Amino acid sequence: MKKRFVYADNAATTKVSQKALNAALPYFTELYGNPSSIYSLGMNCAKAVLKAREQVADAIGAKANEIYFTSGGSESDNWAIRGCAKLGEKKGKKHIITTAFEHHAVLHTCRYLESLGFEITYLPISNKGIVTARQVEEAIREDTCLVTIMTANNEIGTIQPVAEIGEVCHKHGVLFHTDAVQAVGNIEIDVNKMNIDLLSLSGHKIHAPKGIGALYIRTGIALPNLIYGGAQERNRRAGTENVPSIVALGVAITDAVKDITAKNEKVRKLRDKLIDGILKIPETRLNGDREQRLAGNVNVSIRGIEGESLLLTLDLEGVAASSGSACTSGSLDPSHVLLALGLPHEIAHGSLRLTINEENTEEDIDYILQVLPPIVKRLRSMSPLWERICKTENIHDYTLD
Amino acid sequence: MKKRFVYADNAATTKVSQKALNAALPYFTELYGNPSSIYSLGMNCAKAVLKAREQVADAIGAKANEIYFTSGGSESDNWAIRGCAKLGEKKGKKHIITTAFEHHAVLHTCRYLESLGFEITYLPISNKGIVTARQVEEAIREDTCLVTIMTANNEIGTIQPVAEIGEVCHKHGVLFHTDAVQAVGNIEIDVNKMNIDLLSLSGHKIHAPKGIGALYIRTGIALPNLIYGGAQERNRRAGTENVPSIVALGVAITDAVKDITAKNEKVRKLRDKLIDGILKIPETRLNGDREQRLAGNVNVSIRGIEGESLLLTLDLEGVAASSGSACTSGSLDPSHVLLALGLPHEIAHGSLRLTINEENTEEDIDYILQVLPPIVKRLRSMSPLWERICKTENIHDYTLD
Amino acid sequence: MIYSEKVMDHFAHPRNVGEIEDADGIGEVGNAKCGDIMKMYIKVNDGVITDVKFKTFGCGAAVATSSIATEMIKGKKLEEALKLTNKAVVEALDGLPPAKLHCSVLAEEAMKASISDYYKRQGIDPEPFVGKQSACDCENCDV
Amino acid sequence: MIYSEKVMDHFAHPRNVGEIEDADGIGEVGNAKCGDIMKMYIKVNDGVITDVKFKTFGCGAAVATSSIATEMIKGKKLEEALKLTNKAVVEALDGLPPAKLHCSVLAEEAMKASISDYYKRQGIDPEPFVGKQSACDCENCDV
Ligand SMILES: Cc1ncc(COP(=O)(O)O)c(C=O)c1O
Ligand SMILES: Cc1ncc(COP(=O)(O)O)c(C=O)c1O
Repeated sequence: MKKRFVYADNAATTKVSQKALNAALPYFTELYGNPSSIYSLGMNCAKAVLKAREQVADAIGAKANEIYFTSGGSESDNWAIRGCAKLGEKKGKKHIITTAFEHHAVLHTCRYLESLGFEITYLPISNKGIVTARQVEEAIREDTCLVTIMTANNEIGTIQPVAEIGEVCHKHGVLFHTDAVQAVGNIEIDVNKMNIDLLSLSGHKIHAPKGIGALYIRTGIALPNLIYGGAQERNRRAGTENVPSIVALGVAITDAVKDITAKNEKVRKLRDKLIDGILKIPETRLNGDREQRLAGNVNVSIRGIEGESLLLTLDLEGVAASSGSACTSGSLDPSHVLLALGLPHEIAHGSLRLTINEENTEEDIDYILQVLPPIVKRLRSMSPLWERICKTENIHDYTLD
Repeated sequence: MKKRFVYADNAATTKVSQKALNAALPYFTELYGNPSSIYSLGMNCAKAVLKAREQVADAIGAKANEIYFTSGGSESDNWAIRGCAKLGEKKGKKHIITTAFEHHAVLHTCRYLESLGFEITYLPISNKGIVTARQVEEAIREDTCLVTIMTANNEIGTIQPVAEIGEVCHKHGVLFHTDAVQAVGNIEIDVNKMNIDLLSLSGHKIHAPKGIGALYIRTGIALPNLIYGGAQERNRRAGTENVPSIVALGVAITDAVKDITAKNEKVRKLRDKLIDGILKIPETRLNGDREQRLAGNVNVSIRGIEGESLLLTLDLEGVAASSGSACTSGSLDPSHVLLALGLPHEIAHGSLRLTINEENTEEDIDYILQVLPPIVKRLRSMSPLWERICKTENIHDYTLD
Repeated sequence: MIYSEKVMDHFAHPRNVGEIEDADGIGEVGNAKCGDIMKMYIKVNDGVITDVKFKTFGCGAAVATSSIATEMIKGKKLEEALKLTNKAVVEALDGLPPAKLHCSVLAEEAMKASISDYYKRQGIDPEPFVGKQSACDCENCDV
Repeated sequence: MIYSEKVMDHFAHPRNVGEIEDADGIGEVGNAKCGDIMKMYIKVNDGVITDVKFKTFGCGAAVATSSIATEMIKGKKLEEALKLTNKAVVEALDGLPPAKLHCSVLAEEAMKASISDYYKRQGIDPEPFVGKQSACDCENCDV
């Protein structure tokens, strides 16, 4: 098989779709008005923003005036959590429930709130990477102001029982925020059916550009601002609207939520082939529940080798993949998600995440399955850790192929 | 003269330059990697971000590692001011000095800080729209933690004595932030020569896209985050980098600061012609100092007519202009900047801002000067306020032409 | 804020602009501080509004609501005209942005003020017909 | 984080990978918890390092620093080899990202550990030559 480029890191970011880009393009150099301006050039931009707001709302079962555009998933998470914390504080409620395996945009915001005197419960996840509504209910206290639990995990792709968690929250009068950055476009979302009060989403995970996102805020929640200033976003998020990216987000999200079932069927088949192929390599394991996971997510630990070396070598073969979350690569820490799963550091260091989508082909999968085993073999052959594992556990050389 | 389209609202937003757009384009659909990723596709994006960081730094005399990309001017202002407030609070310093005519991104952030117990001094501006370093020095107290004063005003274009203000701040050990959103690319900025500790800038005012900006933070200032999460921007601003817009900002700012003097000479000539032409209409006045103002800014009050009507009518003739700041149009309040200048409400309601740049031509100016007087005449002829002014002040009809 | 085509039509081509020299009633509402002043002139014959003109200092919506209001009451009996509500004005314009709804109230009030003035000139107490005139309640106003 | 071409070259084509069956000294530093283990084998003849091999579990920088370190000490006298600093390793690689500087320290230590081991096998106290071996000081480590 000849060398090819296989992008298998769609959980890190996606290619902007030609359709979304085409929709955005006029707003850079022709329809470049400020949507707050009163003349036609500005008004036309305001109309485009309104249309995109409706598209985003439709995609998650919300109303247009419940959608607020932001600069991305991180801002949405910060805004939702800190806003709800402020609302809680006013009523003397300073307890927040989350999980140990949230994205850093949630976890680090929670840590910040701890420094302000909030108490945070980090629910443990099962060894399959799932939290339950029951755990949430048991953790809710008189002074709980917010539950924030992600819809789907970015590293291991496990899908959380969001509807049930939301139900429990509402039963106890607690606000429920979910980081759905990885879920939107991959599983069906309906904020009403799923009892969601606030929801974060990000454009660049669904073929819209980087630097655009949205926060859904249920009507009636007087969430304080994160960014103060002009009257944009009905006074709730200042800053001249990023019109081209907003337009692109509207187009991309509409496409993303269309035919999710059919899309997932195709992607899941490819993914399963990939998982089965990789698990043939000895001393590998799949991280996260196999069924309750995003259709495109593969996360495996490969003993005896280190993640970054693996990624660099895969890159030399044309395969773009990740280890842990993209945001923290470059750091020395092993993934907090894998540690939360209960994996020892040593194994967490050797994890590989491949996230495919509808644009990947069977050839891509075959290619990965062709190049990966010899890479693992080579890296293991130069690994003193693997040497030790083989000695102590008596793994014989022949099991490597 | 035949009808033409004249964009004279460059202070509200600008057209993205073809060069900036071209530089950005590959990063949507080809080089779409996440800069935090380790494979080549991601690394190439990281390199592009680094280059843009250097370009932005060069444009304002800073070092690359003092530049942090944000989602725009508003976020930069919020981050700088609230961050410095937090630093101040730790030392028991809860007093901030600003002016009465800052952008809402600064003013509303200050109001928010007031709700947290900070005391804010809003320095008055002169009737020419200038604050002095002396005023700042007199306002500085033991517990002052920050002075935030804009480099150039967005409505009346007046340029503030930033270097002197910065000097006074440093003399008294107070941090100095300036909102230079309107100044960058229009006047020369050197953060060191001008004693600036933090500086906000925004892409869409200088032919880069909307939704991208930067905050300059002088080395050594441990500004706390506004947005927590991933390790982007050296851990100080979470969120996947908006690579295409960052690249475009780098290109656009490089162009913007090139040959400022020559550019301004051209623009100033056009502007002066425009001012002189408009002031021939009776009962009009120029707002803000005529000399110490941005080369492209015209802000006039036209008695007896209301701003929005004027803008809509100008739009029907193809002229895009503004009244007050774009962010607050659509609201009923007259511009806080004009009120700060000491204008009565009635006159503040009838203001017109025309902001031109190097892309405007002499024909544009001639066209505005041709269409504006009859519009003013018509609106005055249907204005009961003008009727009253004429009666009480004995302004005769012939003075209208 | 986006105006309907109807609003823009009435703004660009306002109907019945001007004054009536020998008006039978003149009403003026709003003030410069709020940014809107509407002045309405009516000519009344046999209890019917035979002519109406207006002058407005104000935003696009203020001009459009004055314009359409004059159209809606011209030729109407006074009692009919008085039934005109700001809601009807807004509907006739295919809606107004929320921030601009107050303009339609102003238009209703200008019309009522002119009819009040007509009654007063006739020596008739307008209150039973027109009701009490309310003061401006905008933020900038302490009238 | 951006690696230099030199780093990528040494990562993709590491020199002197492997083991030496009859090594005269073997040093191992780092641990799995930190994400890096380096093991270095040397063959010494007449006070000269005649052969050297390594095995590394770790990131790109860990592999590249081990690789270049082996190149830099091969054929050198022990005293010469001991003069190799992590700084020299970094320079030889045209720099390392700040987060990866610790790898170069590890490479220096692996080399020293192998020479220590050689001295010990010779019945010589290595400390006067090699100095004290320091423990890992990374965040994940309580060794
Ligand atoms: C002086 C000033 N500061 C801040 C801003 C806000 O910038 P942005 O719209 O990029 O958030 C603007 C423009 O809107 C401005 O003119
Ligand atoms: C689950 C999750 N939340 C939040 C984010 C942050 O989104 P953004 O990069 O748009 O700020 C990401 C991705 O980076 C994510 O995967």
